Amino acid sequence: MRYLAGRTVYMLIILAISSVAVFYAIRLSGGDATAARLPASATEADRETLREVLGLNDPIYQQYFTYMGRLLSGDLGNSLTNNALISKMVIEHGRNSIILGAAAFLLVFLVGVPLGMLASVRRNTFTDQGIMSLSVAGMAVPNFWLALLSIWLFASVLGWLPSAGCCEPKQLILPAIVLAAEGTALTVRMTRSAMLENLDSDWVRTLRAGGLSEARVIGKHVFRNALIPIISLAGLRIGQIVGYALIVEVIFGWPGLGQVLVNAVLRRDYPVAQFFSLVLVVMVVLGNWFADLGYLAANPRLRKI
Amino acid sequence: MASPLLSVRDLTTVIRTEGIEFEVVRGVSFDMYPNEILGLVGESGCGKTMTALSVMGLIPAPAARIAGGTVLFGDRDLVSLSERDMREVRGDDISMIFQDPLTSLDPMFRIGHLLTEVIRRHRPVSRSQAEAMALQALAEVELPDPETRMSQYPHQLSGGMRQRVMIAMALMLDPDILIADEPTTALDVTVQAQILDRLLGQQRRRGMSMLLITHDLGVVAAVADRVAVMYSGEIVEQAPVTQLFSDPQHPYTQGLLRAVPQTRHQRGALHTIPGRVPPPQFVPPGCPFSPRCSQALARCWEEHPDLVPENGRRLRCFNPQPLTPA
Amino acid sequence: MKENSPEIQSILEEYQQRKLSRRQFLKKVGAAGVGATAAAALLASCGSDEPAATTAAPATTAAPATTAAPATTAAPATTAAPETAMGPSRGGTLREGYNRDVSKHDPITTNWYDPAFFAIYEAIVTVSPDGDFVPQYCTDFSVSGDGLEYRFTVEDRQSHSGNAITAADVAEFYRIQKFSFIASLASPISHYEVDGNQVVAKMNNAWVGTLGPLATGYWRIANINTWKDVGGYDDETGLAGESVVASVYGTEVVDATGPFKHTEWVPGSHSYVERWDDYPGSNVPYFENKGTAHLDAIRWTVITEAGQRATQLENGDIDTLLNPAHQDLARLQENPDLTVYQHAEWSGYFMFMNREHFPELFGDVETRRGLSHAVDREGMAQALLFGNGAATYGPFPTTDRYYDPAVEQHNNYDVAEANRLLDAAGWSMGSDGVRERDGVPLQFEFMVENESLQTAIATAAAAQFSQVGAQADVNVVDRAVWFERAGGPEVPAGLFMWLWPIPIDVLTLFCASYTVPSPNWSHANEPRIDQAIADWQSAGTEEAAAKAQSDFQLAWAETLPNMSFINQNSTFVKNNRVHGWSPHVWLLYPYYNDTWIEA
Amino acid sequence: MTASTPESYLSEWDRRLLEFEESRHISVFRRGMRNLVRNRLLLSGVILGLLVVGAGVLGPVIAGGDYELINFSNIHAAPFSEDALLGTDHLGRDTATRLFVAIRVSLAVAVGVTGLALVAGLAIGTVAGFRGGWTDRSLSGVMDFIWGFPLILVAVLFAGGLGEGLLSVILAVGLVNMAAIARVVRGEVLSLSEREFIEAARAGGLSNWRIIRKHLLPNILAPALVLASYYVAVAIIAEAALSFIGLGAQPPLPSLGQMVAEGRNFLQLNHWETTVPGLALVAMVLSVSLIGDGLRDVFDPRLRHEAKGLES
Repeated sequence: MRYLAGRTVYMLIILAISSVAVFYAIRLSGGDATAARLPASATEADRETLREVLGLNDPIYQQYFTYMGRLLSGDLGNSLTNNALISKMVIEHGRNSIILGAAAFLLVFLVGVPLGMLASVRRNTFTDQGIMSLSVAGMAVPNFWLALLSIWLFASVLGWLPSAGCCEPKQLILPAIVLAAEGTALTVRMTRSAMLENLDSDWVRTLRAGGLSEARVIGKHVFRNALIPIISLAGLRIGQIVGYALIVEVIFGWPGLGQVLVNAVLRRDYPVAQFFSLVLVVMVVLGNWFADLGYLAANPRLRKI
Repeated sequence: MASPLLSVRDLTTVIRTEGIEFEVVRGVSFDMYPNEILGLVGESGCGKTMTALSVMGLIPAPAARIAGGTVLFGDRDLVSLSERDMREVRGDDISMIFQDPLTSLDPMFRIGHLLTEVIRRHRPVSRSQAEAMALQALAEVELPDPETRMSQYPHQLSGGMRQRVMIAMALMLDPDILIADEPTTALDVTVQAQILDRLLGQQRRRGMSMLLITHDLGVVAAVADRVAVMYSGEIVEQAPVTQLFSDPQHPYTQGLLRAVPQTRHQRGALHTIPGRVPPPQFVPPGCPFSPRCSQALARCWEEHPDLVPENGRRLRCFNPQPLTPA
Repeated sequence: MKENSPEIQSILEEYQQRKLSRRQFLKKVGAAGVGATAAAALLASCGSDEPAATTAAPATTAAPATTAAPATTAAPATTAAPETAMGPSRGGTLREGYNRDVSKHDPITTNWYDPAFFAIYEAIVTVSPDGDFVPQYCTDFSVSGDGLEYRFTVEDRQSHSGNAITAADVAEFYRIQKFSFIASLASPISHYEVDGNQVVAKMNNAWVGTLGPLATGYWRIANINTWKDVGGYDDETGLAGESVVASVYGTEVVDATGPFKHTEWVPGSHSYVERWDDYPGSNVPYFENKGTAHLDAIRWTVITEAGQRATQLENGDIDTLLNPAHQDLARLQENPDLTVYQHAEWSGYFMFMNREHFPELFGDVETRRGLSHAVDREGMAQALLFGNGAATYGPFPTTDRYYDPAVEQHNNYDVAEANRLLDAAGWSMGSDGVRERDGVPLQFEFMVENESLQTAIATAAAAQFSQVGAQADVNVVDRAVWFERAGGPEVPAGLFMWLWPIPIDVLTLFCASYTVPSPNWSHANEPRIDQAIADWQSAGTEEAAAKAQSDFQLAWAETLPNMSFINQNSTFVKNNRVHGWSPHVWLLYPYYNDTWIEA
Repeated sequence: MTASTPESYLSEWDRRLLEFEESRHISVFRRGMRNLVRNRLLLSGVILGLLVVGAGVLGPVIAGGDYELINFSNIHAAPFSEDALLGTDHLGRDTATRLFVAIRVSLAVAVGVTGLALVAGLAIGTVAGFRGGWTDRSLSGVMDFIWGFPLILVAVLFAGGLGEGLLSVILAVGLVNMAAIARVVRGEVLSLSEREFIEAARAGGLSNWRIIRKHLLPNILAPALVLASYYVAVAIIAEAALSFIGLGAQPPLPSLGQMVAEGRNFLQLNHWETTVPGLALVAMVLSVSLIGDGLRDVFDPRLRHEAKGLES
């Protein structure tokens, strides 16, 4: 429990630092925020007036406290580009991101873990080599390229799936697979090696000496042990998926947090960029936190009774 | 003498590494009788454990396989038994205790679960009946506070307690044969005697046949009825325990005995056997012990001696010499 | 195949000789008593070389300046619609693909407007396919003889919220609109007054351009009372006030008089409007459907990935599409299920050259002209736009009614002339292939926004500059960075793309001396240009307007305040199941009053 | 029968035994070479890597040509057409010429990023793991934080501060990879610190620096190198991804991600503009991954069975 409390405090500290870092990161990257709002025909005087109203001429630390003050009072503000309410955008785009992320996350583990188990059980056979070659290839193919190729093949050439858009199930297929590809490949390897490590352990021999079937030894005991590294990998996966989602969402026109964040950063739409990147950091940190929890729950050696 | 419970004949096990096959157990034969302890001794890497695992059908496939020989258990040849039938035998008719109790229990499950799972595998009993059996088995090996232990994880138990759990697991289904692979090596000296004591008590009480694998000649001398000495995958000498210790014939057996620290001879350097056990990939062509043997003849380097029976003893040596005091 | 009757046979021949369009063919055989299925079989028998439907919508070619109305022929989709016996059917959702993000649906504070404005809002007047101004919100309008007063008759209307809009509300809307960042495009309009049920625009001077801006998206009439309620307007801070900056008008709330109601709006994704069942009807004379809309709803999907727009139309994920990628156009034109409309777009790409901070580079006109002659604009239009656009030697796109082809004698592709001018300007070729003058190399940063076509244009231009010894280092930056740096002391040159249905209004902003440093990022200060702008804004007659615009174009082409490159066509594609969707050249987007989808 | 004496026989046997043993415990280098030959995937990784490096280093020299040169009359050409071996792009620029330069750019970035990340990551991870306490907690906190930060934000920050371009990409990716390497190194150091020989060294009163230099680093170096090979692959992909969204190499200087990005609008017209640089990217990453697996096979026997599945 102390471990858990420690992780929670740690998470909160990370979040606090993140809010500062994100704020400074986006401000320091330059760019005229008023360009997002004003048409090209706006004069310098127009721009200056807007900067004044938006508080962009204040010192950054002051802007930070103003911003955090509003944030903590529940006022997320609205987009500089188009006045959209950030609270509404987060719900709308967050939902889409969660759908895509969850689909990819499930794919990673529902495909990766069984394949990794299969490879480990069929160690050094053709099946194993086939799966592992695929996994090496899966890790070598950059997801943005995979995205383009899959759109080209499945949408343009074959016409089987929609190339982009949101949020019907068939529109989810390609982006989810692309987003999951690398993680799946990594999970296959991870699962296989965790399974093998445990398959070679002494206690497997004990179980076999007790007359237990291979299915039971592998499916229950070895798998349960292999699950520990897989669970801690899951936390990292969440972070990776959140990161990769930025590009995948843009290519597939999937209106998620990542797409909005990229656009907001490029346009220096500060309120949106700040809040959305905070949301992403929270997702990553929470992901790790949940993985810690899962790790704790799955590993009796860490439990105190 | 009664007919043997288990009869091993010409058992040969090979391992494949980096594309090359080599024998780790080479034509091993021995019999096991009820209510008897057979000691199997030898240096590390001489094939003792492999022999035991071959009998259990637990050699690590596909890297290893049994290349020949038979293991007759009653009228069944365990070598040619299907994996499914073999599973019925394992843990029920023949069980095994392993060397390292610290790593030999699945860390993710409670003790009770591990025990009942094996019981329910072999006996059509309910969960609570199985738990009662497990509890009794734990009590029989005198594990303190067995109820609590049942709900604990292996990492919460000491090494000695874990070995008792292993013993309970091996004995709870009343096997005919128990294979104990260095059951005390990994334990503290004070615990070793206790564990051995429990094990022996159980063996005598149940009238089991037990294969005790060890490199500790003191233990063998104390508990075994017969002793087989293995070197480089082969049995080089086998005799009743008193005969072997009083009159060892094989130079290797003699070397082993001389290497045991004698409390009587406190002074003087310990005796050692020069050289090392040859790796199984690289066994000398003649007698495998010849490179380390002080009394080797030219013939020993060229020819492989057979295991020759001779008044209750079996010996594999061209040039046996009486034991000379160190 | 059974023998066709002689009558059918002759129609078939006409069709094969391409005297008839596919549509006309179907109409004729239908009249001859052939059923739809049989007609389709006939068509199929004509072989694969059937004329593509797109022949009905030829690309607009450069219109001679003398013709007042351009020779553009938008597809006669509205007239063709009734050819089917069934007539317009009610219902359905039109799914339209759009190449930009959806804008905030507020005409006053948005920085661009998207097609939803044409469904949600009405402007006081609009433009007919012939290029004439016709009533839309007003029932009638007139200009006083001296050109100093425009009168628009407006009836009291209800808006989507059910609240009334009176003439006074319209005038108030215009009053506030004058504070918007785009209002200077109508600067000769002094103010608005109310006279009974008439809104009166009072002019500073007679100006023939008055109605132009009023027909665009920024002057589309919102219910100003609602606008003030949800956002408000502060007389002190104008449109940059905090209340306006945080306004939810155009995002959460929209209140106007168009046939569709703003329903859902998710930037980066889509916007969605539903039919307004209380729509009182349209005053636009060329609309066939004067009543409520046929469609239940319209959904605009943002498809920013250029390569995906055409695919989605081809796969049936959308029904209509604004601006497919140029490279996909040929394929779309070959698709018999689709109809393609192409007009010269009211847009163009130009390079600003910062004279104020880099006089050693761009201070003299010889250098600017030398660089300009190095650019193969025709080649650019062919390669980058796949011919779906045109070279621009002056500021205007070639379709504009005031386009003066005299600009074409300037800035033509002539490497020898380029070298000659640069030599004459004193730039001597350095050993590394870069020219030098007084120790200054002819080398400069060329800033471009992070967008694929703009980057390609800048890269192509830079590569051509290097042929005559000028090195332009392309620097791709975010839009925000572009605007932060443009016109500033660090950036010698940058590429900009403008889009506005009345070129003269917006182009003057980029070179007038009073818009330095933004958006006149070149810091151009040319008396000739200023004069032409002044002439245009006080042009009370068609002749004066034409003269002023010619002067402006020639002055731009000769003095090069900015260097124009190319302008692209705006392209519209629809699935043939969609009828009454007829974009025309004079407006950026189509209207949806007449649009219906075959069930 | 031979007449050799037992003694000579024994020494002869010992010699042969010793040789045999040596053959099993040969130097890491020789074992690596043996594995290289035996492990076909590792071998193909090395060959592929040599090809890629060759293309990047020698390609531009041999192929020559001006990667900026545009040609409006020969755009979107397919490979093997006219005089364009790998075709041309949307401006009529020669794909082969640009590809070689792009590979060189990718290699330079990968080397820069990994060098930076490895040196800094080793230093920070070692100090954190060795010192423990508050040093560890604060350093690990910072590393965790950097590592969890979305890369694109880091990249945009650097792009803003230093201008868009390769330097920003190298620093951004290097920083994130450094954090990742530091985390792993710290873990290794922590587990090593509990081992007897380090305890013994501490008990023996050796200076910290000496312990680190003599005992920790040699033991960490191998896993760190294996890790670094993995992060070379990460760096290549990250650079490509950032260039893909326009934060990397500035035109006309080509990079693989940028070439893929430029080609993506023309997939149906001439997919080679996307597939060729994409394949080059895959080849680079694949070679690095295969070499990384092979290295781990050599250096990290604990994980040998993982790579074994790929052995034939």
